Amino acid sequence: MTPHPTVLILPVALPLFLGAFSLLFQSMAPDRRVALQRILAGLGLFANMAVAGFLLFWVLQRGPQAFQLGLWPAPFGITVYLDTLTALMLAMVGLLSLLIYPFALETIDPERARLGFFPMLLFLLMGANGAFITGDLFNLYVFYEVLLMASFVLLTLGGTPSQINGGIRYVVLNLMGSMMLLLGAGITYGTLGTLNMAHIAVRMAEAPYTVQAVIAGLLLVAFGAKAAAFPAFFWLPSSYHTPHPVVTALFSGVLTKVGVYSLFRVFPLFFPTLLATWQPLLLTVAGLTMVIGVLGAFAQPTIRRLLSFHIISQIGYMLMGLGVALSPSTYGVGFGLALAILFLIHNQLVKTALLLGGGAVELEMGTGKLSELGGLVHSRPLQATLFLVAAFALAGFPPTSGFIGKLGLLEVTFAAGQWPIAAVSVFVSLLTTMSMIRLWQSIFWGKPRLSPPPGVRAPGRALWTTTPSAILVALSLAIGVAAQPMLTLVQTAASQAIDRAGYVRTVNPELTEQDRSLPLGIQSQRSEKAGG
Amino acid sequence: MTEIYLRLVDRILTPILLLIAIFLFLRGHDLPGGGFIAGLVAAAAIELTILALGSAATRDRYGPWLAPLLGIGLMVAVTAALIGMAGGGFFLGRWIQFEVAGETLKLGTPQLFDLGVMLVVVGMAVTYLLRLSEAAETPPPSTKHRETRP
Amino acid sequence: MLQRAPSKGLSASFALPKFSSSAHSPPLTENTSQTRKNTVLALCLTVLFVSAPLLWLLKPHRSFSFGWWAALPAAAVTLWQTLQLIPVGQGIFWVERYGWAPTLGLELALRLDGLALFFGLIITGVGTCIAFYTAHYFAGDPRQGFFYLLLYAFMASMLGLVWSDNLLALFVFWEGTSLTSYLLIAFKSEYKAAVDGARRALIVTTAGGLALLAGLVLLGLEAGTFSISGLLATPGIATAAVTPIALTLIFLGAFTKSAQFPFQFWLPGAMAAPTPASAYLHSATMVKAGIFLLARLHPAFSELPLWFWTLLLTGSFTMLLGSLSAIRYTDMKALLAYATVAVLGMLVLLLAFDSTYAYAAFVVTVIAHALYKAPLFLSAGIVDHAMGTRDLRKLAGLGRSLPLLAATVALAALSMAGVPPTLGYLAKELLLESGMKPLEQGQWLVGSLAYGAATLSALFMVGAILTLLWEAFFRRHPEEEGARLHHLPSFGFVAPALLLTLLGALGALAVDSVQNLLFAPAVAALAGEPVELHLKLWHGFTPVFLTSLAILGLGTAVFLARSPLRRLLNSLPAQLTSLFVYDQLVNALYRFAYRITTWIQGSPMAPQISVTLLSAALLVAYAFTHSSLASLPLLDSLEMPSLTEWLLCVLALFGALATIRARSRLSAIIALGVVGLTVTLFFLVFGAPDLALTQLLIEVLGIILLVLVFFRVRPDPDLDSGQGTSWRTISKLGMAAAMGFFGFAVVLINHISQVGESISPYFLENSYSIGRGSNVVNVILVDIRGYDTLGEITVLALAALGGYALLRSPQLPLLRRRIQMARRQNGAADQPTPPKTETGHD
Amino acid sequence: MTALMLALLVGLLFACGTYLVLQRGQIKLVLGLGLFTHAINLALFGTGRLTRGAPPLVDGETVKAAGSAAALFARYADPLPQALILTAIVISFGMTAFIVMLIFRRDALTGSDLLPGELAAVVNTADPFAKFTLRMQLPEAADDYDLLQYELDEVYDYPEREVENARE
Repeated sequence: MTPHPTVLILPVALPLFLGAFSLLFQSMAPDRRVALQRILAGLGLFANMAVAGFLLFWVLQRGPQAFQLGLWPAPFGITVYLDTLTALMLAMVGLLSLLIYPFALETIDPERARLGFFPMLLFLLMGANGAFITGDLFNLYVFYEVLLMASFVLLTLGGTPSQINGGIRYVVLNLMGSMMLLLGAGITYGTLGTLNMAHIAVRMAEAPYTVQAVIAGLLLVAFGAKAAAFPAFFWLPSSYHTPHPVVTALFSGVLTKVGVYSLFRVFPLFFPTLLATWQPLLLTVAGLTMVIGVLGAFAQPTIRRLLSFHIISQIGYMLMGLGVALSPSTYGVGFGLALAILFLIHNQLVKTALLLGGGAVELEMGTGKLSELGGLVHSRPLQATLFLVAAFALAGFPPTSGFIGKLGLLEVTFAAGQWPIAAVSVFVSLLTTMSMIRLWQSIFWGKPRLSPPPGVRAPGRALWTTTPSAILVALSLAIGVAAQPMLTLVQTAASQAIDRAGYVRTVNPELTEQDRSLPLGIQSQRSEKAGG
Repeated sequence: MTEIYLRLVDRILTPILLLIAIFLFLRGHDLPGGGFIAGLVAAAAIELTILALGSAATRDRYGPWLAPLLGIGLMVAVTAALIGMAGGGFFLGRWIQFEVAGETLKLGTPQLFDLGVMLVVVGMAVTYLLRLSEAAETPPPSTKHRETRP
Repeated sequence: MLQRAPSKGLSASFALPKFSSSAHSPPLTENTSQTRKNTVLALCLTVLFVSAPLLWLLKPHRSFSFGWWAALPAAAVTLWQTLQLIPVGQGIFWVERYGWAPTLGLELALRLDGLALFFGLIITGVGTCIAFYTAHYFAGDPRQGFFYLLLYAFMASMLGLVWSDNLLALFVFWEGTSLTSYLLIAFKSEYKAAVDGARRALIVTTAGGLALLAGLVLLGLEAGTFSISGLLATPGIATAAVTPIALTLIFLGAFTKSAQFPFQFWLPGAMAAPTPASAYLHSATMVKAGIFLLARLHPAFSELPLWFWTLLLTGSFTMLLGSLSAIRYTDMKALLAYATVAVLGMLVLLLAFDSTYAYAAFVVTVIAHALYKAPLFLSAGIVDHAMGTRDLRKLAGLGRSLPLLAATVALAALSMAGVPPTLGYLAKELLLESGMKPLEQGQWLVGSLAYGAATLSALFMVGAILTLLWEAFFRRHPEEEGARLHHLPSFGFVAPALLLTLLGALGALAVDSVQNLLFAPAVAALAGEPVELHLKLWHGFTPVFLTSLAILGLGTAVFLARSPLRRLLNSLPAQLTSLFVYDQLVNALYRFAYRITTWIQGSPMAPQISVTLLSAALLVAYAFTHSSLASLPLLDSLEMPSLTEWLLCVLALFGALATIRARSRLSAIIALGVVGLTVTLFFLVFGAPDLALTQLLIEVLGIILLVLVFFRVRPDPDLDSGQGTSWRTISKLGMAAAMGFFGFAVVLINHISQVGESISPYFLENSYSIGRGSNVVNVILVDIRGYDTLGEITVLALAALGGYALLRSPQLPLLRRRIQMARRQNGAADQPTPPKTETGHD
Repeated sequence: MTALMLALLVGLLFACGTYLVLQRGQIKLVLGLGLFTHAINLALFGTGRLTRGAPPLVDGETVKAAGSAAALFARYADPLPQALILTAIVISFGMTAFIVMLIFRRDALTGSDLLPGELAAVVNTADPFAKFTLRMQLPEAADDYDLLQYELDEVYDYPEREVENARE
């Protein structure tokens, strides 16, 4: 049975509805309200995961899907578009938020819960999902803002001085990014006369180089800033260590990845030629992102600061994959993108596991300062094991997902003849290992230096908080061991992502003609349907 | 003196502004106006009350409505969008037409959606204004190192 | 192919190839030699991998005779391998292939040829003894199970490494050995020495591993296959353009793993591992991985000068360095570790050559080393266990209290010193022989280098091992206060060492029967064709034998002169060691990282904003350099602006400048309001009443908001007055100019080129008929693009919630109270004790 | 030419906004962001066709009278950018309000009104690397110091020692 394409909107509508619903009880007694919001959030996250899983299954069966909101025909109304890449991202973000939920239940303080932590989870999810499935450039901007606003609130929830200070930087620098996105969308309309991404893809091919370059430049800065790529990453390390650890873990799996996803979505679709001509630029950005990120991690004194810098560093690998996405090589066009997607998924799993593990330590010991921690391996063997596997996965050791990603990217960059960036990635991989060893050794090895403050519940040992990490680590290992199915999956995703004709055809077959004139011939089926 | 003056303004202007808001809202689909503008005007009306009576009195007057306003607004908007799903499309307009005094009136989900927009705008603006006014009415915690530079 | 003159046939000669078909084609490919396909190799690996957690779960420290059980899986695999000696000797190999990530060329291909079997036998054979020994070493220790877990995981990785027939699978197992050895070295993780040693070992081997990976990928891509046998059979791979780079990278990998100069420094630090682990890692397995890899690739690349000279020079230098350093140390394990470095150098040196002497010497050295070094390490562990120390300065006269152990060590030492008739002697003979070979052929430089290095290093090895033997076991009085005997080791504790020693010492006597069964297949794999060996222990008073005698004599002299030698070596400046260089490098890296991060992240927000904005501006500027200014056809799409519009423009500009120049906050806010107002009017003029209304109302609300907040927020302290303002102002002005250009260009681009017409007419046409509203903007907002509006009001609602949360968050006094409470509760924990530096021995 | 004028105006607003944003002091930051918003709105406005004085209010008869969509488009202002700008205005209002609230909160917490870079040097959490000399310049804020000190505990005071720790 084919479901109605309206289900495509569920990843947005469901969290929004439940979030809005849980805001209805603002005048209720705080404790009861929080209890209700917890349940609603759990419900929403679970339902979202179910929907995302279903969508992934569906798209693998039936190929890409598109849906016109309000049945306004394609270039005029807003399109939502689902292909394997989108569905994978929906599923990953759904999974991460679902796994973070029990951790949040266990560790979030009543104050933050009262200030609306749980509805905000739903709104963040809505923003991310909306940014994933949209097929309209301006709509992408809107959902970026939803995501951003939800993240602002989550970041500053609780309002401690460090949160506020990090928050201001985060907000202002991200606003610069979304400003560029807005301008990019505006210019796209101004020059191409349309906002629908399929339509843009059609018309962008005819646009002169200058127009392409301006739009691409603006979008690159916008998405790059969101992804914390090289010159625009400052917001991340100044803010990620400040909120509650759950929030950091969630952010690491969602926020920067939305930026990376947008790059993956937009560049092969709009600028296939620029991917070749701008390859040096992209690879330089990728290399610098890697190096700066990992060097930053070297100098960090606390768990979450260190891990935050690693987020940046790993983004560089994904950009490297994007840089060689369309390079011809023995592996075929698009293989670089496939591996970048694989790396993205790997990074989401592993980074979240690390931040959850580190967050549990931080919550339990009352500090994340490496020089004060030590010797936890004996009291928390399970937690230590999970952290170790995740750390080595991040450093790219076999048999984890990190190895497959690293190996594949190395092969594909070598095959594309991009030796310098491959060398940089190898070097950064070494630095990552050094840094992860340092992190692991200072937390878990050596003599115990600090005993946990009295009266603190030990989240590190609770079932609710270790299970999510365990699942994440197990998934990472599973990808590493059963690599071929995953490779096939991301290859499908990449081949759909670079298939511009397929995208356009799915959105509206009549757009494929090279239209300089208004596509007014496309009359709406809406006029008949909407007649009631 | 100024207070009485403000009270008077509040008594007269606030209802007028609220009426204008409703008017702008209703005509919004055909003429300049609509949910945003109406919401902003309504917020301005409430701000006037805050200025005139202070935040506590304003809270007394609108209090029970304000807290869940955002939720209600969002719910209304989402519901309006979801109703459209019955016809096979998110945001699909559904309309009811009827004749009142010779005029064709049409009510539809877009207008319901617009109502949601208006409620959210009012809710947002008033949350800020009310809270900030409250804060402004209490003295800051420590004024010791307040600097005198203009 | 290989140059092979018929030798004068003293210790080795060649037989005719057994398979006539293999005379001219490489016989190692599956086409020519027989293969057997089954899952038995994978099964063996699985057995070892599964035993690891199984042994851990069995909680071995509770049972007394666990050693037998623990040795069982390794013994079984050894037994199976022993049974394969005959078929493999006949050129019948096991080959198995399992897909892993075939797209990436990664598959679990296993292939049991002579070399793999030879190394595999050593790995599991020594492993069996180690597993047995471990039960005694860790008797009653609850961490015994965990040690077995790591030990078996390591053993399985090592076995997988030598068995794999895929470059990437080999790398996977390679990294597996790195990881497990990291955990093994840091097994006593409370000790700083263990943790530091482990980290250094992992970092060095990972660095090499990554270089190796890059090299393997390059080779694989060049050859078009990642299969090792396929690679070796690829014609022209040795002369490909990429090969020198790939080989250099692979050398890096092999040399770091096998502790070649200048990477040998991690090996002594790795001695912090529990003794069974050190014995296993450094006699038979981990350090041999690099050697094994070189041996694997030898048939394809040995003709290259790069290969020859790199291996020759690195090997001989490492050999000298290791043997010279060994004598310096009084820690038994450190001494043995440096002796290991020397042997590893020897093996690398041997791999440089292309002669059957060298191959035979290589093979015999590998096994001889495994059979004497493992017992020596194990004995060091027993001494440590029994005496509580393994420092030679505190030991003496153990020969009397531990006679069996003393005999074991003495036998092993004889083998290490190369006294006939041990395997060590045979190995040394062959080594010298292969050094003699170039001399005979007139290659004086190479020959004298190899021969000289071999002689010198052998001599110092004799001195070192005699030192150990004498000082620990036979002299009467220790140099310092002697350690006391805690308890006698049981026979089971010593038995594994004794068994290995006996094999090593007496194995040479059975060389005739062993050589073609065990050595020949391995040599064949090295040579690339089947070989028959004729090794003999005794072949007259050749120059080589005389050199051997001289070595023993001079070695004794070195032993006698050990004290001044030690003093001399200890007086060398520490700056010369590669450990120092490494530490300096890492320090410099940290310092550099710290500085660059400070510079990047420590900056105030303004430069960070500038960078973000500037990157956009630069990209736009770049785009404009690619447009010809002649193509501006659309600029005059609208006629000249009217006076009102000019006025509005000027007013907006005035407002903006006033915002900058305003002296007080209120005036600045009002000036911003003026700008907003002109924007409103602008909208009104150009037919956007909805926009104008919204803008106006938002402006009003915004001003109220700003006034409310900034009425209360304390003003900025005057920070700008003072240093360096002029430069800052200039940079700000520059940024402003750049962004001004950016804005200008961004608007202009709309008019430079328009591809296709706007979709807007559709809205004008259909908003009334379909959307049922004549205000097109409103119809777009609530219907056509209502989804956008939905997102937008969500943003508003979230902003409201966020603002509410910020105002409702706990205020300062409350936070302060809490912090104080937390402090009081923590009390002592607030002041962390400074980390002490422990010097850990096991 | 009107387009050129608009471009000029947008450029100048951007320039002024940038200058303000780069100044120290949070009010200037907010005002600069306000100028940015105006600049962007005008830039978006410039992406459509500028039509003087004909708001896009089109009912059924007008559509019929005009005959074609192109004719309508020639006469009326472009409605799409207007809708986009409306959305953008409202969103940026929400953002500005939130930033203002952050500043308000920070003021309530720390009692000082420095820019993040400087404040971080005092509170030193967003910025472990900022120079510590600034702390000396603000003796008046001493009563908030136990809070600040708490935050300082989280990060390091002695960079050199931290390098050592990092090496460990």
